[in-house]
This record gives sequence, structure tokens and C-alpha cells, in this order.
Amino acid sequence: MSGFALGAAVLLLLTLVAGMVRVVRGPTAADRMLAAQLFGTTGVAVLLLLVLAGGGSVLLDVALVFALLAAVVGVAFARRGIAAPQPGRGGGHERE
Amino acid sequence: MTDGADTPSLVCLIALPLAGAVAAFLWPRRAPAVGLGVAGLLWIPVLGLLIRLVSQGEQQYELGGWAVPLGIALRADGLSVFLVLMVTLVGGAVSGYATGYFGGVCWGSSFSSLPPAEDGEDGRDGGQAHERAGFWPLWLFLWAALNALLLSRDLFNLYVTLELLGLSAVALVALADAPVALGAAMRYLLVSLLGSLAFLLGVALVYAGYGTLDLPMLKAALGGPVAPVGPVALGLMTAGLLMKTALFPLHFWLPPAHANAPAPVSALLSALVVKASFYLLLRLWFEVFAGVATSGAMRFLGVLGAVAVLWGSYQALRQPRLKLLVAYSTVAQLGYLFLLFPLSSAAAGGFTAWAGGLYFVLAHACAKAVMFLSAGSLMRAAGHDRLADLGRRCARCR
Amino acid sequence: MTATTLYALAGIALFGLGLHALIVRAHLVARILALNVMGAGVFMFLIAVAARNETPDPVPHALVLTGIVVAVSATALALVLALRVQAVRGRAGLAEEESPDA
Amino acid sequence: MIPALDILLIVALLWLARQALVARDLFKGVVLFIAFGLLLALAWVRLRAPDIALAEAAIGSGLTGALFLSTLGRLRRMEREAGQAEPPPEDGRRGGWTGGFLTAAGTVLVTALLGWAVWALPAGAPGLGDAVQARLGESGVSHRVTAVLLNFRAYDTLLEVGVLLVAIVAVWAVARADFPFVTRNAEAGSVPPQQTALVNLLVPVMLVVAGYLLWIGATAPGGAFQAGAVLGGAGVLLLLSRPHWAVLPERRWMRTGLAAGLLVFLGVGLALVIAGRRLLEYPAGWAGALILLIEAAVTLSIGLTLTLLFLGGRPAAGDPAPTMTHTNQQP
Repeated sequence: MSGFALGAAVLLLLTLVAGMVRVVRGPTAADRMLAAQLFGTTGVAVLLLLVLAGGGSVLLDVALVFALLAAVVGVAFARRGIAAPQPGRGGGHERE
Repeated sequence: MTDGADTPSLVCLIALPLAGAVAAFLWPRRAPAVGLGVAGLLWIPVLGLLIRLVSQGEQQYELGGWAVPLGIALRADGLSVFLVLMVTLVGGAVSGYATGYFGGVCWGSSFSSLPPAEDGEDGRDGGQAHERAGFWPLWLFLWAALNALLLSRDLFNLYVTLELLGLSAVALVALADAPVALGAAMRYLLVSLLGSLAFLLGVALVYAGYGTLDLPMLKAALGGPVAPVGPVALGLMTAGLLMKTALFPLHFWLPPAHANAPAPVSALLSALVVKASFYLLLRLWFEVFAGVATSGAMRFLGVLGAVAVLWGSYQALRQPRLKLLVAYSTVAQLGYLFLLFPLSSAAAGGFTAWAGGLYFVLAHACAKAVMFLSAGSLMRAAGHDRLADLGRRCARCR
Repeated sequence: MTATTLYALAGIALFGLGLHALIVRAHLVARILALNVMGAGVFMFLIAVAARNETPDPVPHALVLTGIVVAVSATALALVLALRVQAVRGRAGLAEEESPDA
Repeated sequence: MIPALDILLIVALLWLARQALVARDLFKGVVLFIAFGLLLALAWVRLRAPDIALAEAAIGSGLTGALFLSTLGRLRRMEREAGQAEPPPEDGRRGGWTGGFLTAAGTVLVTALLGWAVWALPAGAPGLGDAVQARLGESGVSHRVTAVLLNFRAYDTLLEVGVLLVAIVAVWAVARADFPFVTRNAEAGSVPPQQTALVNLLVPVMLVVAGYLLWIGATAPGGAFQAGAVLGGAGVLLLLSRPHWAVLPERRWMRTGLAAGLLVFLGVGLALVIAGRRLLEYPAGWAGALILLIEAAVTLSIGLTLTLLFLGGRPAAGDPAPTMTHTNQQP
């Protein structure tokens, strides 16, 4: 069981690499932010897999805090978008 | 070494300004009275400590009743008590000046758009109330940090005191709202944080290598075979502290920060704050890491100090503004302090060098504080501190 | 080489990466970001040191917890100061001419 | 043999840090830094430091990330109001190609030296773990990190709570009430109903989680810092979704709440001194209760401090109407 869980965790980390490409390439701010939020979700999944692999139930608390604070970042991003509108281009004004 | 459990002077030296800072934060209108009260009351534990030091020798205090290395201990020997005395003396004088300075008219910045502060209590003088409200809690925190730093014998605790010292010092510089002061404060903050991080990594290396954070225990552990971690940790901590002490060529942040802060703050920074990190360097090089520090490295610090004397003095002579002149002279005087490193290791002149060095620390603290305070008063009177025009203005005053 | 050694070295590498960015970047927000990465490196080194033992050493954990809270306070102050610098000067960078002899 | 998970994690961390630091687009850098913080929390888990993972998840990536994001938002707004269409290009620094090369070489040299010192660390693994274990029974709590933080090295923690208060006093001293964010956030007006619903759901949950972390800290990973950070997250959420909160005038309770942690901590310590003990030397049997009391006050203060640090300036005084004008001159 623990071997399977660890393997799955590695696989999830590999999917994060795909997410990183989106963060780096963008092109819009929302693309980057959504990818980073995906990191948070994947992080929760990795933590739960580590619990299965024998990491101890304390990791459930970590996963809980992960999920809660990711929401704070998400809202901070959204408010930033609202507070700084640019006519006609929405949140995508960081286009390179 | 005597344990000071029955006389909590050591604790009072730290707890009193800390409690004063909280009180000044909670009751901004009473802040000047709180500050003066702390400045007066501090003499009780200082003198108590001095008497015990003279009669019984080095004092120590195990916080929480836990023995080192598990707990943290405070320690007071001749060097730290000497500097605590200096802080109490200069700090008290500057506190007195500050009650007048922040009570009067505010120069250089307009706070006309500022709404009344402190729940409308201070409606009459919003701007000064603001500056004053910021000054007292920050200065008392700075004071607590200075005493805590001088009395600590635990490396990580020293890091926390350095951060407390650095953040409150930066905020005090930023109290002068002028654009150039804000830039100076920002630069000071970056340097201060970088210095703290270098120091912290050094502490981490020490813990990794020797498993203790207590200075005397570390000294004992360093007696063994020298691993590379020892010198590298000393190098990191020294680099961080040199940045904070502004030794040439790491002095670039000091003149703008010291010259653009409000006058009482300039006095505190030049007289006391840079001395705190210098004191820590002395502790590390001559006591804890005495077996690790080579005479070549000591000579290197001495050479930097000598260059600082020349360069700082040359720059001071070129400055068009009085406070910048005084600030550059601080750079030069700090250079003199570092001459202590090569001189004290010379076999014959060791004691003389120490006596001279410490006398110089005290003399510079008093003289530089007074110089900055006088410059502040001149600036108040003249409205500026351009040297070329000050003479004319002062002639008219007569 | 064990995993903890690798983490310790990674911490040092993070410190170096942050140091370089702190020197070469001009924008204040980028420099504050660099300081945060440096701090993360120091913390990683300490935690790796704690993990050398069979049961992790709790003292570095306590030190890092203290350090994280100090770091967020310093970051908040630095960011507010950077905003003020931008407000009064129109850009969030430090002018070189400020230190006349630099 | 190092597990693949660790190698992957370390490579990803270093790569993310590098990308975050070289990004010319600061927003991209900040998002990469947030992702970096998330992976860092996983690294703490791998290093068997769940306390740090909790704090990192809450503070490192969460609150610090939100702070950076809102700062960038405010910077862009200032630039636009000053008539700068594009963010000004970052100044080149320190003399061109040779300067850049020397800086890089110097940094590599320093890093290599440090790495060598780490590599050559003695194998003995000294530390204080055994000393902590030996005295854990007398500390009043059974979780070792909490025992170190609130008992063995409580003095450090006391000073560090002071650092938090310094930060808020400093921010209030630097950023005046005419600071743009305070007024502009109110003007930004309507909050989408989805966000309000989310916040209404999340804030109570976060309060419960904060209480839980505070309570569990005595026996398991958790405690005042983590609880305070979650509380601060709840405060930031409320600030972001109740625009009128951002112009809430400064009140007495704010100062009291901000100072409560240091006040209770110092008060307990000094009461013990007056009772003839040493600073923070808890009497036998009382340690657990006193630690919980201190932690509760510190949690409250940390939560409030982090919230008000996010506000980024001293709350408006008296008149809640945003009449303050901010000046934003070009130099």
C-alpha cells in the first residue's frame, strides 16, 4: 500500500511540472494564477497519499490548512483584478 | 560567576523598556511620560547590577529556570555592563531631548491632510502626534532590544534581538517622511535583513556542527579539532554584523539613513545601534571564536578600519549638509573602532588597546549623540542644514 | 549521500540564488522576494539538520517557527515601505545617487 | 539511496525559485513564489517537520503570497494614476557585462564555500533532542516543539511577539491614513456574490480550525503560530470581501488586541518574578494552563497583526468617510 501511495505521489508531483510550464509561460495572469491554485490542490492530494504511506494523521491537518489558505490567495488575486481593472482587457494585462 | 535569581536586575533591564513600549503603544498621549519614566527607572537595575558586578563578579540568570544548553541564559560581565551603562546614559539624554523635539513644531513634512489621530484625542496637533506616537513605542522597543542584545549569551536569541533592533531602527528612520528618508530607510531595511539572514545561517551552521547555541559552551566545543564549519560560520556571522556596523566598504547605507532621520533618531542610531553589532563582533572574535580567528583576518579588519577612517573623513569634508557631514564622520569613527582588532592581539599593547577602544566607544557615543542633537536644533532654527547658509543664519541669531 | 544532506545543500543553494537576485535586481518587490527565498534556504538547512536524528530535533523546528513569523513581519514592513517609495518617487527602486560616494 | 520523491521535490524547488527570481514580470515571479511555498510545505513534511509545514502552508505561501499580490496590485494602480502606461523598465544595475559576471562568480564562490562547509559537517549529529526529551515531563505539554517554544526557550518567543508588534507600529508609522489602498478598496465597490458566499462559508471554518490548532498544540503539531496564521487568513478574507472594513476607523480594541499577546506573555513572566521565581519559570502543575493562556493571547494578537499588516497602513481615524486624498507626484 505504502509503495503504491508513494508512487502515486511521485506521479502527482510530475503533473505539477506540467503546471509549472503554464505558470512560466502564461500568457495571462489568470493562467498563471489558476496553475498555482492547481499546485495547492495537488499538494493536498500528495499530502493525503503521504498519510496512506504512513506519514501520520497530522498531515491531514496540514492538508486542511493548505486548502483553507489557498482560498485566501485565490480571493486576494481576484480582488486585485477587480481593484485594478484595465479597460477592455480584464485580468490579462500582464501579457508579455 | 554568580546566579542572579534573587535580584532580577538583568530581567528588569529588558522587561522594563518592553513594558514601556506596550504602554506607549496603548496610550499614545502618555507616551512621552512613559518614555521618561522608563529612562529614569532603568537606573535602578543598572546601578544594582553594577554594584553586584563589582562585589561578586560576573552575573548570570537562567531564564525559566532551565539550565543551558536547553534553556537560555542572560549574562553580564564588565564589557556588557559598561555598554548597558552607556545605553542608559545616552538613551536617557536623548529621551529628554525627544520630549521637546516631538512636542514642538514639526519640520520638513506637512501632515495637513492627516485626520486627527488617536481616537480623536489629539485633535489639535495631528501631525506631530503621529510622529510622536510612532517614536516612543519604537524607541522603547529599540532600547529593550539593545539591552537584550548586550546581556544575551545565546546565539539564536541574539538573532531575535538583532531583528527587533533592526526593524525598530528602520521604522524610526522612516518617521521622517521625506522622499529621501524613505529611500534611505528602504536601503537600511534591505541591508539589515540581509545581515540578519547571514547571521542566522551562521547560527544554523554552528548548531549543525556543535549542537549548542550557548556562547560559552560553544567556546568550549570549539577547543576541539577545527572543522571547516567553524570558520565558515564565523565568516557568515561576521559578514552580517559588518553590514550592520557599516564598516567600509559596507557603509553605503549609513550616511543617508543617519542624516535623514529625525534628529533624536540619528543620535540613537549613530551612538548606540551600530555599537551593538560591533559589541557582538568583539564577543565572537575575542571570546567565543578566539581559537578560530586568525591574526591575518584580524589585520584585514584593521586595514578596512584604517581605510574607513581616511575615506569617511574625506567624504565628511566634502558634504554640503551638516547632518551628512556628521554621518560620514560616524563612518570614519567606526573605522577607528576596528583598529582594535589588530592592536589588541599584539602581545604587548593588548590591554592598552582594549582600554583605549572602550573609552573611544563611550566618547563617540556621547559626542556623536550631542552632535546630532545640536544639528537637529540648528535645523529647527534655520529650517535647513546646508552648511553654506547656516553661518549667515546663525550670525543673524546673534 | 542521504536525503537530509541533499536537503541541507538545497537550502544553501536557495540562499545563494536569493543572494544573487538580491544584488542584481533593481525592483524593490523583486529584492524582497529574493530575501524571502534566502530565508527559505536558511530554514531548509535548519530543518534538514534537525532531521539527521532518529526522532527529529525539536529545537531547530522551534527556531524556524520563530523565524517564519519574523520573516512575514519584515516582509510586510518592507512591502509597505516599497509602496511608499513608489508613491513619493514614482518608481519602486533605489536611486544610486543617494549614497554620494557609492 | 534517496527516494525519487525527494529528488523530484528538490529539483522542482530550485527550479521554481530560480524562475521566480529571474522573472522580469513581477506578477509571474510572485505566482511562482506562491507555488514555491506550496512545494516547500511538502518538503517540510518529507523532513518530518509537520509544525513547520502547517506554518508554511498558512504563512509562507498563503499570507505572504496574498501580501505580495496586493502590493503588486497597488503598485500597478499607482503607476497608472501617475500616467505610466507600462511599468517602467527595471534599471540596469552595476556596470554591464563584467559587473554581472563578477557578481555571479562571487555568489557562486560564496555558495560553494558554504556547501563545502555543509558537506564536511561532522557525522556525529549533535543536538538538543535528547535534552528536550529528558525534561519534557516537566514542561507542562507533551508536544516537544511547543515545549521548546513556550517553555524551554519561551524568552525567544516573548521577544519575537515583540517583533510582531514592532512591525505593526512600523507599518502604521510609515503608511499614513491617506494611503491609497484604504480609499480605493472602498471605491472598488461590489463584491461578487460568489465571493461573499465563499467567505461566509470559509471564515467560520477557519475560526474553528484556528481554535483546534491552538488546543492541539499541547499534544501534537500545532499551536499559537499556526492558529494565529489561520486566524490572520480569516481576517484577510474578511478585509478583501467587506470593502467597508478597509476603512474601519482605528479603535481602542485594535490596539488592545494587537498588544494582548505581548502583554499577557510579559505579564505572566513578571508575575512569576514578583512571586519569587525566575522570568517564565512556571510553577509545577501550572505550566500547562499558563502556556495555554499565553498561547491563546498570542494567537489572537498574531491573527490581528497579520490582518492589519495586510491592510498595509494605519486604519483611518475618526471619520470613516474616505475624504483623504493621496498625492502621487512624479519626482
